[in-house]
Amino acid sequence: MEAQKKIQIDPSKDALIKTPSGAKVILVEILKDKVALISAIFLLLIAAFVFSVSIILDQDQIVTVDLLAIFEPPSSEFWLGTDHGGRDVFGQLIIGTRNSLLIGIAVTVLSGIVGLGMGLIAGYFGGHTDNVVMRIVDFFLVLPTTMIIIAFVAVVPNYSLLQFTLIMSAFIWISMARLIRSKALQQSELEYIQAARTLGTPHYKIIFSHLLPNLNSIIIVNLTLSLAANIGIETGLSFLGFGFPESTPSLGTLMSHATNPQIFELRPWVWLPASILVLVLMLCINNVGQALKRATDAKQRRG
Amino acid sequence: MWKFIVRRMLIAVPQLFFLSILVFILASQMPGDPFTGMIDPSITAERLAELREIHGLNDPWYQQYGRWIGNAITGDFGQSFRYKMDVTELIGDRLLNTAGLGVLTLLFSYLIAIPLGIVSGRFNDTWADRAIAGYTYVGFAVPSFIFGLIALFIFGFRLNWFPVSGSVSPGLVTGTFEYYISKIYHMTLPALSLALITTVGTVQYLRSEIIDIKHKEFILTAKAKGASENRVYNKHIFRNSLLPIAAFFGYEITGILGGSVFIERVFSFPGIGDLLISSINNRDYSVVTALLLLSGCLAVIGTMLSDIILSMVDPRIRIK
Amino acid sequence: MGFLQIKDLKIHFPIKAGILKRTVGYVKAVDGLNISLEEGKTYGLVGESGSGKTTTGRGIIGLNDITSGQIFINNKEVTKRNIKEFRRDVQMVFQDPYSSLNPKKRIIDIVAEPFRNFEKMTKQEEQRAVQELLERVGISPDSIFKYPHEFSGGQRQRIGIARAIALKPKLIIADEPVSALDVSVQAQVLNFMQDIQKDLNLTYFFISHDLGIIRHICDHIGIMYKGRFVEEGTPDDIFTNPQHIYTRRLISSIPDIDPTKRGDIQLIRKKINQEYETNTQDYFDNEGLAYPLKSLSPTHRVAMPEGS
Amino acid sequence: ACSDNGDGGGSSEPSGTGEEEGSEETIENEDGIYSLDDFEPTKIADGEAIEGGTLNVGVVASSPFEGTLDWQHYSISTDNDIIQFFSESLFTMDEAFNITDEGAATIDVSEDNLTYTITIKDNVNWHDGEPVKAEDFVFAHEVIGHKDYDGVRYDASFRNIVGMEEYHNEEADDISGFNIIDEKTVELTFKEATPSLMSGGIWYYAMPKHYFEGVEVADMSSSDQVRREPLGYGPFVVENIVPGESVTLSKNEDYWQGAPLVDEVVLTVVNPDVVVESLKTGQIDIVTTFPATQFADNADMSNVDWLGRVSRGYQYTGFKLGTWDADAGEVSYDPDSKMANESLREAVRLAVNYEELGNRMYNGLRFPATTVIPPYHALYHDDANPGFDYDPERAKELLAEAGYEDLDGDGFVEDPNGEEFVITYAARQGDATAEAVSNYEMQAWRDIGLNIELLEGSLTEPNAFYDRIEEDDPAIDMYSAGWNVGSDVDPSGIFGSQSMFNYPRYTDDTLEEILADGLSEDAFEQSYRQDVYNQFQAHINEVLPLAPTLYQIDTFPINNRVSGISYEVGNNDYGWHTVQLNDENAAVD
Amino acid sequence: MSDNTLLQIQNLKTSFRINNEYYAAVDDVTLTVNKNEILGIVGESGSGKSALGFSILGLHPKDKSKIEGEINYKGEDIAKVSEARLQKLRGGELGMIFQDPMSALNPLMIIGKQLEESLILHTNLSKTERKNRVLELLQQVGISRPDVVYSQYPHELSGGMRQRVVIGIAISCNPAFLIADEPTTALDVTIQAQILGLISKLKNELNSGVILITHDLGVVAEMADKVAVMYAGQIVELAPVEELFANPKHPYTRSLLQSNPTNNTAKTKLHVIQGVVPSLVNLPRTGCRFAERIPWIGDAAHEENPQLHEISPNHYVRCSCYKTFEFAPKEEVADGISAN
Ligand SMILES: Nc1ncnc2c1ncn2[C@@H]1O[C@H](COP(=O)(O)OP(=O)(O)OP(=O)(O)O)[C@@H](O)[C@H]1O
Ligand SMILES: Nc1ncnc2c1ncn2[C@@H]1O[C@H](COP(=O)(O)OP(=O)(O)OP(=O)(O)O)[C@@H](O)[C@H]1O
Ligand SMILES: [Mg+2]
Ligand SMILES: [Mg+2]
Repeated sequence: MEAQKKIQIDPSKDALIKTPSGAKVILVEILKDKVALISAIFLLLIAAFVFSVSIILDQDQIVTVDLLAIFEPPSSEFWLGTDHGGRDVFGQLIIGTRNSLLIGIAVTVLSGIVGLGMGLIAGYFGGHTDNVVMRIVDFFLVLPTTMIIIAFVAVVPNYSLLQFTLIMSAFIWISMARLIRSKALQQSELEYIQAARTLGTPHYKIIFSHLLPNLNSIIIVNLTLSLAANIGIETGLSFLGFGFPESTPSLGTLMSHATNPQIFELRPWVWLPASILVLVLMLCINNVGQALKRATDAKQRRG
Repeated sequence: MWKFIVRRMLIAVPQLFFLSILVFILASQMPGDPFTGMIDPSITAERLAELREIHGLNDPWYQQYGRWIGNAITGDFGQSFRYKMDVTELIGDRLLNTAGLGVLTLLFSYLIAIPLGIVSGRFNDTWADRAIAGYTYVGFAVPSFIFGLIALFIFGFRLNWFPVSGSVSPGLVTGTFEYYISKIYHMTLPALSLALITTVGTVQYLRSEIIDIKHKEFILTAKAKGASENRVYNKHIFRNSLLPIAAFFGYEITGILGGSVFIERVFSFPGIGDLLISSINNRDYSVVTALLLLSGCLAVIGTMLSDIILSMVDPRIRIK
Repeated sequence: MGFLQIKDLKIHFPIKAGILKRTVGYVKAVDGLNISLEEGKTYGLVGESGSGKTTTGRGIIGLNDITSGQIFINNKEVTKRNIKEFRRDVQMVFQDPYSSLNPKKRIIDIVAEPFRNFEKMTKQEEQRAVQELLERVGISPDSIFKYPHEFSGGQRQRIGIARAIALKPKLIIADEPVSALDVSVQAQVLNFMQDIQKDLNLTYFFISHDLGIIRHICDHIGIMYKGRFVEEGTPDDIFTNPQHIYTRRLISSIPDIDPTKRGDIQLIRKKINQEYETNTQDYFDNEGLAYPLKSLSPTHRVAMPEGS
Repeated sequence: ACSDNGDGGGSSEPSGTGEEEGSEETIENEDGIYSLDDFEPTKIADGEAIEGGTLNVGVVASSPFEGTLDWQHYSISTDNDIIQFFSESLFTMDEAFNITDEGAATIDVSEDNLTYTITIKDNVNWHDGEPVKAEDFVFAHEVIGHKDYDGVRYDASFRNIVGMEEYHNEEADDISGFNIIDEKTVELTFKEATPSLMSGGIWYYAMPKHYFEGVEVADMSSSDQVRREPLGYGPFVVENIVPGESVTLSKNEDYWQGAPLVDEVVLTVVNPDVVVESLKTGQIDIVTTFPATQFADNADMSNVDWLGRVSRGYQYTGFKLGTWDADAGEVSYDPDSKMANESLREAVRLAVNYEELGNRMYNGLRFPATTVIPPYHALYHDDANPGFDYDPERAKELLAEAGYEDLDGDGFVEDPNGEEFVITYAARQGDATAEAVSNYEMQAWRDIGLNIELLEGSLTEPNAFYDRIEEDDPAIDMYSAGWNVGSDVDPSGIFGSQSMFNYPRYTDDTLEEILADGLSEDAFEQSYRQDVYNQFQAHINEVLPLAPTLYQIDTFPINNRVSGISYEVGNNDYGWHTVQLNDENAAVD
Repeated sequence: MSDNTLLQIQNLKTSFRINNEYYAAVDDVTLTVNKNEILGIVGESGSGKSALGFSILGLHPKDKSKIEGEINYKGEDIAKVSEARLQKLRGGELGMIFQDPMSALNPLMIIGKQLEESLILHTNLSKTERKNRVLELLQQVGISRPDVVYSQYPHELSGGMRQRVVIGIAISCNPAFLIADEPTTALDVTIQAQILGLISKLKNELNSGVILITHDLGVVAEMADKVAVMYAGQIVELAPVEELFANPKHPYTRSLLQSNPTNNTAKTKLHVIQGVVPSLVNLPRTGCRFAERIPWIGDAAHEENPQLHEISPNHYVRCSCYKTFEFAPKEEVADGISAN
């Protein structure tokens, strides 16, 4: 015997939980959370700086080998010194950060779109559709992801940012799909979705104009958090020797120089700034993400 | 219970089948073959062709696959081109090392994660929670190899507390007590480095789980019974929040396998992660395919284990 | 023949199990219902939780696939294929005024949704139509750009009703439309529903577990138990002359608003419970299900074994 | 030729061999740039040796050793590094890589240079006490020539043995070219005489036949006899193997040159990334190879002495000038190919300042290569050949003379037909410097007006690289690679028209003639042969199918407590028995 | 305070911190509960019923709430005692029954253990004694096979059975005082009837005082000895049950009764209260809180600072507006629903 569904109405509780747009709550919540606010500002500054400076910077110039300047320590000419090719680390850091941000964003967006699509379809239609999607997801779940990715990277010809993004996204969409599916399933149980169906609204419209907006905040939070993960995603591969060529600087490439003992101990300026930057970026994005999470989860909201 | 396990295994069969095809195609698509690296002007083209023919490398992939899967089912994964020994034997040694590393890692990671998660969840939004959150973010952000390298240089070389490479001291006879002690000693530092990373997820999960359960109505019931704060935590919250962690145990296997690739490299630890990378570099297909398939199996077993544990600890989905 | 005619409606949900998720059995959520309802009238469906009320309602509007049986509206059979035709004629009002309105949409978008699906209207026409509807349900037409959370539960429920009547439907299925509301708000909504019923000559299929409300609003009542009817009749038939033990038990369980009658009620309850326990087999078959209905009067039918 | 794996290039993995007495050397260098003159190859035994002791050897490798511990079967240099401690060659060689009489066996050559009589010394015994017999030497050949043999050693020089092909094709049960005289003596007859026979054309090793009793040839490489309990007659006896990681050996009291001075040798695999740390802390005394890029930073390490010698490898820039005709089994040179112009190739070589590159990136441990026979072959390397000077102006002139001129003013030359001229350059991934090196080269080429592009914009993964070079991928016009030379100087394997490893796919009549001449009857005369190879070096520098770019110096750190060790070129007497320790504990930095 | 008095609440005010300001959800509540007496508390959602119940047991989070006034339980002001003392009382002398039987039970603990917990905390019984007591309790709340249920998990029980268990927990230490917060809202009417029967039976057996919180007037009519009607955090009317139903005074009480369809068998229009229940932050803090919902009677009818008046023995009404209150004419009511 199931419990009778008696939903207690409490206007005041209601007013607390469901404010007009997620955006406003999010804004308020971030403004309230000093750490998140500082993080967000910092992030924007870094991104703005990196993107604007990298337009001015001559990328060819930066990746040009200069044998007269190998392993220069930081100086007024080379703010962060040079690497084993005499290349300016600072310039590489700027372009590397830009590239890593681009990778992070691209992987996040791409895997987000695929995951979202699959999740929405599975969650909304349920039944057999859900079954099929979940079998695919199950299959990906048992893949030894790291290992397969490495194997993949070894196979792909013409390996570059684009290929990397595609390979990564191919494995990362799973978690998004799972999350969205479960949330979509929950939402589909809700009566407004049923209502739309009884009103004769076509499926695609229900999905896009009813379901999607209500998953907004979850999606945003999730994308933010996975952005943090994706920014550093290529570091590991770089370490294993499956990273990008040095002519494509990335934070991972810079960091992976740490494996070289003469750089790790004696020339920390090559790898340390990138490592710190990755750390800072991730912390900032995480802080923002956590604030967003709190904003969307009334229970944890501060204040 | 048995029915459940059998059912899970049956589901795993097609998964592993797909995985094997994927893996095999991947391997066969890799540029070069085991003989590409063998550049020796005194070997003639004919000899190379002969060797390629002997190893069946000239057949189309599906024929090679058919042969391979046929043997694989009987447990024969062929020979490693490079190591010239049976893949099963080759992997066997390494697998034991990685397994040991994994177990130790899990142990460390739970030893670290559970107290941290509990403190962080119970006293959420206090300074302790914030400090722990800081640690988890850093752990999340710093790639495992940087962690490993730093640990290696500090504890291995500067302080000389731990051995810096290998899985066992030279000269010890397999099976002796010293041998095992030495093994564990060699695993400690890599395991600790890996654990520092894997801990992060568990801490965060435990924290949010505890915060979640804190707000459940049955906690109110417990309080209404007159249970003290401590009792509420010990009897109701921890237990309830630890169970899903226990159930994650199986899933950790995949994570640790992935992490081992990096850590084994850093510590020159002869495990399967390290073997995978060198086999990919050497185009040692039979090893690559066997390893990927093996990790797939481990992942399947892991998820199955998780399901079983979950179903054992959670009465709501208990298997009849 | 009535406006809404349901013949031997069965809705079964498969229970899946085993490796291949084979169907091992069925939940017979609705198991052979016959309903006939005239235009402009209200049919009330009561029963305990899980007895299949919601499933019936959803079956009529096409949210659940029907296993067998037929549904006629205005003497035309509703099938899966022509369900679109009936979309305009049949609408639904939901239980939860909170979850039945999309929190991310403005009132105008919510109420205009059926127009957008079925009618080509300009923005102005649409806005005017929505405002008219809102006015009709007693909500200020100025509020079209507000969001659902800015309304109280009762107001929301009325917005839901506005949406349901937008296309001038003939039949409205109301699944527990007021059970989530406080008594005072309940009253608003119930009054209002009665008002528009008259205005628009609506037919209601009203689902509730609250016998008080059912009695108040319905012309005909069906008592459901495990997917079947145990008794069917007018409010008078049911409340003054309940025949089936289950009905009697249900009615006796309603707390009376008069504290002075406490003692009597306890006694009646006790008696009925005793009878319920001792004489079950007189009212239920071996599987614990209700017998087929037998007519006692033109309006009143009860599930009794043959020959009793 | 026996151990000539292609190697080098961006990767700095020189493989070292041998040792004997020498003198001490400390590296102090003002400008931080080193040259061969800064190193001695030998550290002679000095000081009071302690009784016994353990020598810790770091086997430098980024992954575990393979463990195919048998001369006949191993294929990777780390295994080689290990085998030498317990098993050794029957023969010693001089600096010209000619077999001498000091080894465990002596060799006599017949008048016609076709028959060789090998006599194993009496006191040479396997570790299990069995004498090393003539049949063990024959057995090694029977294994390698067996049709089931899965190693890579069965090559042209084996087929040159009388009766070998019949044996390989199972037409004969034994190899008729062998004639066992007595237990310790055997005659070996070849089909064709070449001067190469005495410098690498003969298999150096014996295989304990009694020990492999009952093991099928096909199973040998995975047998315990090879992997777990290998048997040799060298200075040390294998005690324990931790697969892939370490090998412990104890001294062979019965060693034919007398018992070694140290009691125990422990070989441990050390990752190149931690070699320096392991040396500093004294965890290892010596290493098998030392990563070149790490030398300069650690030249002043106080607890080691640095030995060094020229490496057997050289780097080169190769030009794709034709294709491999698999049916004919020879290269097909295409005189119309993109890089066919000799001046163009010369300009490419002249444009890059390899001296600067070597000094800056490798602190002089790499230096400009002059010819394709490195100084490792001291006897044949033509010191007089000046090679190429860095001369970008001359390079531009050459281009202009050949008709490569910048017509559209974009800074890059067009080809003589006025068409746009873009060169695709392939280079391998390797150590940390690999990419910087190719970038540097490409910048230099651009500076002389060549429009050069890196293949697919990045360094190529080594396997893919060789795959594409081998298959003459038309996308590649020019590439950079390296060769390690073997003990036999004959370069036919790389330059011969019938060699698949002739990657440039270049040949001409003169070249073919010279190569044939180097193996002719006359070439048994050393000076004649030297002459031929001087011609060869000059010819290659002229036609330049591949342009030698860098030679390298191998360095060897030796802990202060160790002496009596030599890395002299040509020496293959693994006389580890003379190594001594002067202290119980290794010196620490 | 007579011997018979169990609980006496004086001017209780419970406030919650929202955006760093405190808002009173329970305001100026004064009431008494005697032994073997059920006090029913009715009111619409958000009127502060639960907040009142939680305040008595001190279950509100300390950092986010504030309690003022007195809660005298057997002469001890339990609003001011230490947490340790409260823990002693809770589950021992003071029992509480929650609304939703599913979520009120720990899903991972067997029923027996959950029942046993209070016994461990409040009695010195041995292990076997405790088990016997638990089985006895299960029997007492009408569970037919206690030994089976003992080792079952909550999800294996039906809603009605779970609610019985929740009640069993509340009465395990024979509490002198019981708070039942909407114990039957989640249940079907037939089961509701059983559970209500059970509660009054137990009350009689244990001779305890009960506060029964509900929004259902019928439940109150059936169960309570006296009734407090709450509106916007305040008690607006308090009277013995017969008196209240026979002679309701406060406009709110009267409106509630009027709008109940059970009361309206004639199928006429139901009564509607104009406007909405104000939210906690928008609550009028001065004057009669119900005034804005009965605007037609005019401001003059209300007290400036409304207090509870004892208008007849034991019949208290807040604000003098009851005196002039009349139901509005029909049109006004129609107007009422178009508010906003
Ligand atoms: N989609 C479904 N799949 C499987 N079983 C279902 C489904 N929907 C409903 N059921 C089952 O059908 C039966 C009838 O459910 P229904 O929701 O119609 O009951 P109800 O009378 O509306 O109950 P309530 O008063 O709780 O709303 C229940 O046993 C329920 O579990
Ligand atoms: N912990 C809390 N923090 C902030 N506000 C609260 C808290 N608990 C209750 N409130 C508010 O106090 C007011 C009274 O709530 P309470 O739960 O007592 O109402 P209720 O009468 O029990 O209603 P219901 O019938 O819905 O249970 C509501 O406005 C509610 O939002
Ligand atoms: Mg229902
Ligand atoms: Mg409440």
